[in-house]
Amino acid sequence: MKKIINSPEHVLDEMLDGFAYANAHLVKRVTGTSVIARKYKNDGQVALVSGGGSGHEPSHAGFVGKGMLASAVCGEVFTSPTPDQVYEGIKAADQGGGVLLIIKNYTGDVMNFEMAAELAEADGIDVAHIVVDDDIAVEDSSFTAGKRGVAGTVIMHKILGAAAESGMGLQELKTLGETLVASIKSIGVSILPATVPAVGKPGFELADDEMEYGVGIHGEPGYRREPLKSSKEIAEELVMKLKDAFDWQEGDRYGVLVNGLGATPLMEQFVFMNDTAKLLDQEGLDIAFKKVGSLMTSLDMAGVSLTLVKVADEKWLDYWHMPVETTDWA
Amino acid sequence: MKKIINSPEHVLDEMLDGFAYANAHLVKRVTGTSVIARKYKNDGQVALVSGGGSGHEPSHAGFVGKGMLASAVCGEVFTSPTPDQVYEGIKAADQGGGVLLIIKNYTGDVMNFEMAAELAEADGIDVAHIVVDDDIAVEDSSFTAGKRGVAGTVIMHKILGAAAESGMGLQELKTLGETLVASIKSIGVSILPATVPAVGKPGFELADDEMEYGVGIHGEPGYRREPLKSSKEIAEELVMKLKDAFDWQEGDRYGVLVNGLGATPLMEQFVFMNDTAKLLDQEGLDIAFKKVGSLMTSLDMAGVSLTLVKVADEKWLDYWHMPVETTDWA
Amino acid sequence: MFTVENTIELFRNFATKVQTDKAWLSDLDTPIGDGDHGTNMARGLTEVTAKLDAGTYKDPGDVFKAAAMAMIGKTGGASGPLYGTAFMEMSKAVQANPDDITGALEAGLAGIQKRGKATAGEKTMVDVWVPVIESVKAGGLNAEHVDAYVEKTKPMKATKGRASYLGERSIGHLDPGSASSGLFFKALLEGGALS
Amino acid sequence: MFTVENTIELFRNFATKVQTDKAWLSDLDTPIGDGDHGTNMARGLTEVTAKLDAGTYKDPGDVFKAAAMAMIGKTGGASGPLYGTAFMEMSKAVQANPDDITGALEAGLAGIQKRGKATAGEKTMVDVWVPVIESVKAGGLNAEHVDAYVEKTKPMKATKGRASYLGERSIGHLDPGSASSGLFFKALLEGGALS
Ligand SMILES: Nc1ncnc2c1ncn2[C@@H]1O[C@H](COP(=O)(O)OP(=O)(O)O)[C@@H](O)[C@H]1O
Ligand SMILES: Nc1ncnc2c1ncn2[C@@H]1O[C@H](COP(=O)(O)OP(=O)(O)O)[C@@H](O)[C@H]1O
Ligand SMILES: [Mg+2]
Ligand SMILES: [Mg+2]
Ligand SMILES: [Mg+2]
Ligand SMILES: [Mg+2]
Repeated sequence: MKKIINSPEHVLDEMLDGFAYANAHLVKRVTGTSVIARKYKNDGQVALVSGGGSGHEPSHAGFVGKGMLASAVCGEVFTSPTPDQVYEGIKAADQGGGVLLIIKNYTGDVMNFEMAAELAEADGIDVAHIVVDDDIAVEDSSFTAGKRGVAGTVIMHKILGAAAESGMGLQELKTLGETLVASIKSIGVSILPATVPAVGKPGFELADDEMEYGVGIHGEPGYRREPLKSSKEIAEELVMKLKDAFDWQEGDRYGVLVNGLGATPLMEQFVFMNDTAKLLDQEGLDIAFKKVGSLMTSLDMAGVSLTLVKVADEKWLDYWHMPVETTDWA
Repeated sequence: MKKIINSPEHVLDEMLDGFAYANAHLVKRVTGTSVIARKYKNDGQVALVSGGGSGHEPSHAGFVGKGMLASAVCGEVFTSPTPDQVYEGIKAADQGGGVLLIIKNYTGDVMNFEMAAELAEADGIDVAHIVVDDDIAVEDSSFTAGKRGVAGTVIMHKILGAAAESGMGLQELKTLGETLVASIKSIGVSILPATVPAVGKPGFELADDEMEYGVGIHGEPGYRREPLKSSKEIAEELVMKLKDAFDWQEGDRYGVLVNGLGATPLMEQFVFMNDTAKLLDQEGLDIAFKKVGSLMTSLDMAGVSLTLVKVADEKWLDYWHMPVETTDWA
Repeated sequence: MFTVENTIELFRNFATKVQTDKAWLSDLDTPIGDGDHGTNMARGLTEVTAKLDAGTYKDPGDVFKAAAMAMIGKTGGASGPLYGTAFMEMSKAVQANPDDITGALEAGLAGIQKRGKATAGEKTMVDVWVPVIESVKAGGLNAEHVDAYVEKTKPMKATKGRASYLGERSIGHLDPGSASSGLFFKALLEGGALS
Repeated sequence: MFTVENTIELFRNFATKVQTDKAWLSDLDTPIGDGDHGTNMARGLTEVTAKLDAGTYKDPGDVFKAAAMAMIGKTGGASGPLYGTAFMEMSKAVQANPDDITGALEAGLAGIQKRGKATAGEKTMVDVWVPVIESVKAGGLNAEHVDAYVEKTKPMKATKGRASYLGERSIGHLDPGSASSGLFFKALLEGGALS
């Protein structure tokens, strides 16, 4: 394992200290916790809290700040944070307007966040939650824990963050969040696996010429292995999967996010964006907003994911474009 | 070589198209060139132009926009752009107030940018230039081509960009730029080499447990190889090199940039920031601004670089904090 | 019956076993999960041990409660809330009646199922808790049984938890949470509570 | 003397050689540079060939000028401006006097030195141009000379260009730009200009 760290046990703590130090103008680490909270307050408004296992940086702490999250709760690497930590995150975030939890759909995350919500409600804080399950690599059936939450979560942070900043109430935000979740679908491809520091070896193996479609952001196995394909061919596979899932019509309006999984340079992400753009154009879709970057990563995994949002409401575009003050949303 | 591309020959072209597509709200690709120019104009003010070989994304195109660069000229991977391209970049950038070129100190870059400056001056455009040579890994002597330009270049973009946006004139900007260059020093460490698409294999080799201090952003060899060290030990080495170079006193005021070299996750960059922060604190330095991120990368190289800026003028801090509208400066 | 001593012993023994088999538990979690089950459980049980070292306990229910809080507070992942809820429910049951081991175990299982909504056959720790309770009821749980129940998760297809993402490909692997539950029940067997 | 035909032939031959040895040139550039010299030169000379295919030329100076513009416009890196400037200066010299090969080569070298500020012994292409010109003056350049001059850059320590960053460690490697200049002079030898 080649990593610039001191010891696997201290990675989380040291990362959080380093993050809080570097971004002290915007955020603080809540003492004794693994919570990053913004310094900005918008009194009386709903506060958004997200988080989950670490290793997905800049998610979620990089999106803490005015116009996005009020706090991020950072678990151990690839491991959901515990209820007491989430509870601390909720308390740090609360501005008196209630708190909306944005949870990625993993058994552990859902259980830990829900337990925290119970604690916070017992404290008199209004808490609602949304479970993001945008990864269409896994079937959503009674035979699975449901679809996983991946890069689409960042879009939730941006749009809901802007809506909350603009004064939308908790129930309305939850409803908007549910509509959004239903409108966001993602799918990824991995060409190199990630290594969890505490494990010390890659989470799965891929031959030198192999890639795998549908791998999850914790290295969960995908749906097909193949010899490494060109960017164009990968874009075709992913766009066609999304087409099946959305069943779109010519002229439909979408937003698009190309997300790097950690070790994939921006150069490749832009090449992939270019191939994807051509396909979306061929499909006759109207692309209302676009974003490229390593936003929901998986440590040092190489690969990309593609997220599309079916834009159901003009207002979403305003929320998308509203300026923010965070450390990682440009 | 495992990359999400189509063919090495088309990487530059496709990357630029993908970049321009994704960021069409801020920038455009000048037709038929490898120039990314901002849409925003600040009439009569100085325009900044930078660039160089590609493979350092988000440098430099990601910093094109209001408050930073007016255009970026993107050469082939790790290869300086040609004079005609730089000339196109100058023309696209010019707002009538003259153009300042920010050149990283490589023989090829300096020659190509200077030839372009001559072409532009023949056209009646006022052109000045600054050569950035912040990499202290190489001695600056009559026996070298001089120190290399690395991550400190991004600090130049930010501070000079804000100064230009605020209306500073060309000569004054050049003077400020020269003072800045003399105040910025960087040094890096690589733990995994980069692979240039057209070459297809890593630019150098490192054993599974090896790292190398002082490697350049094109894989230029560094000054020492060692078994992989901890983040703390690496921070000690780099901070001590910088201490020697700056010869600082307790209480001196600095800005700090921890830069990821491409494949290194933010998690490791923050751990490294944390170790560096402790050392800078022990040295009694007053750290006025901080930044962490993969800003000046070297394709899929893993490693980090550390840049310090001795703050000579309070005004620099205002320039540092001035908001920008670019695709990659958050 | 549960006593303060045998309950403390139960958790210390469980902690030792998890520490010893930490790498094995994470390895089991690698092909069908995310490779952290050993790390998670070890982190949780280190905290349990620390709590036991620091506190004094007057009844076995308090020991279960301390273990529950430690597991909830430090484990993370899916296993933290599941074991935490199990021990919390067991704490209540033991407080009510320290003699009724079966009742306590049933309360623990109910907690797991309330939290995780899994039923038997979904390739989760439930698939060890259910037959273990049956054997205890029948008066004859032994280590071979425990191993056999853990082993029985191998041919199952996961339909809950992270392993469910693999569908058919989850078949042929032991369930990590079942394996750690197996360690818990062996610790229980080795203590005096069941005899 | 330079004629339109032998100058076109010179550049076509140079282009073929670079194409053939592209990987070798990049390999030379890997230990002491950034591994792109072959790619750079090939890109530049592909453009030179395209220009020659497309245009018609009435004097050899125009051929040199077209080659110069193509090299400057497409090569990039350090070698682009250096070869570009060399060919541009040669174009002027040849325009003035197509018979004076030595004068043209000296003009080319002067261009390289104006642009790159290197003198002999700094492990750059200058170390091939200088002795080649001496041999031409002495009336006896041949392929073995060219190879020998390229070879002589091996023990040199680089003090210009990217290789200078290696200091002592640049010793023991051929200079890539000298190698490509070697190909140029071999193409010159194989054409008729020198005879
Ligand atoms: N819904 C559930 N009900 C019961 N047990 C479950 C459920 N989901 C997961 N588990 C158990 O949790 C174990 C995984 O725990 P762990 O690896 O620590 O958490 P995570 O999956 O969050 O990484 C599985 O092996 C399984 O036994
Ligand atoms: N200052 C200089 N003067 C003359 N030749 C130089 C100088 N700097 C570099 N060169 C030549 O250029 C060659 C490298 O060219 P190339 O690899 O294409 O450019 P880059 O170094 O920009 O990647 C070197 O091998 C050397 O012969
Ligand atoms: Mg986990
Ligand atoms: Mg180069
Ligand atoms: Mg797990
Ligand atoms: Mg080179």
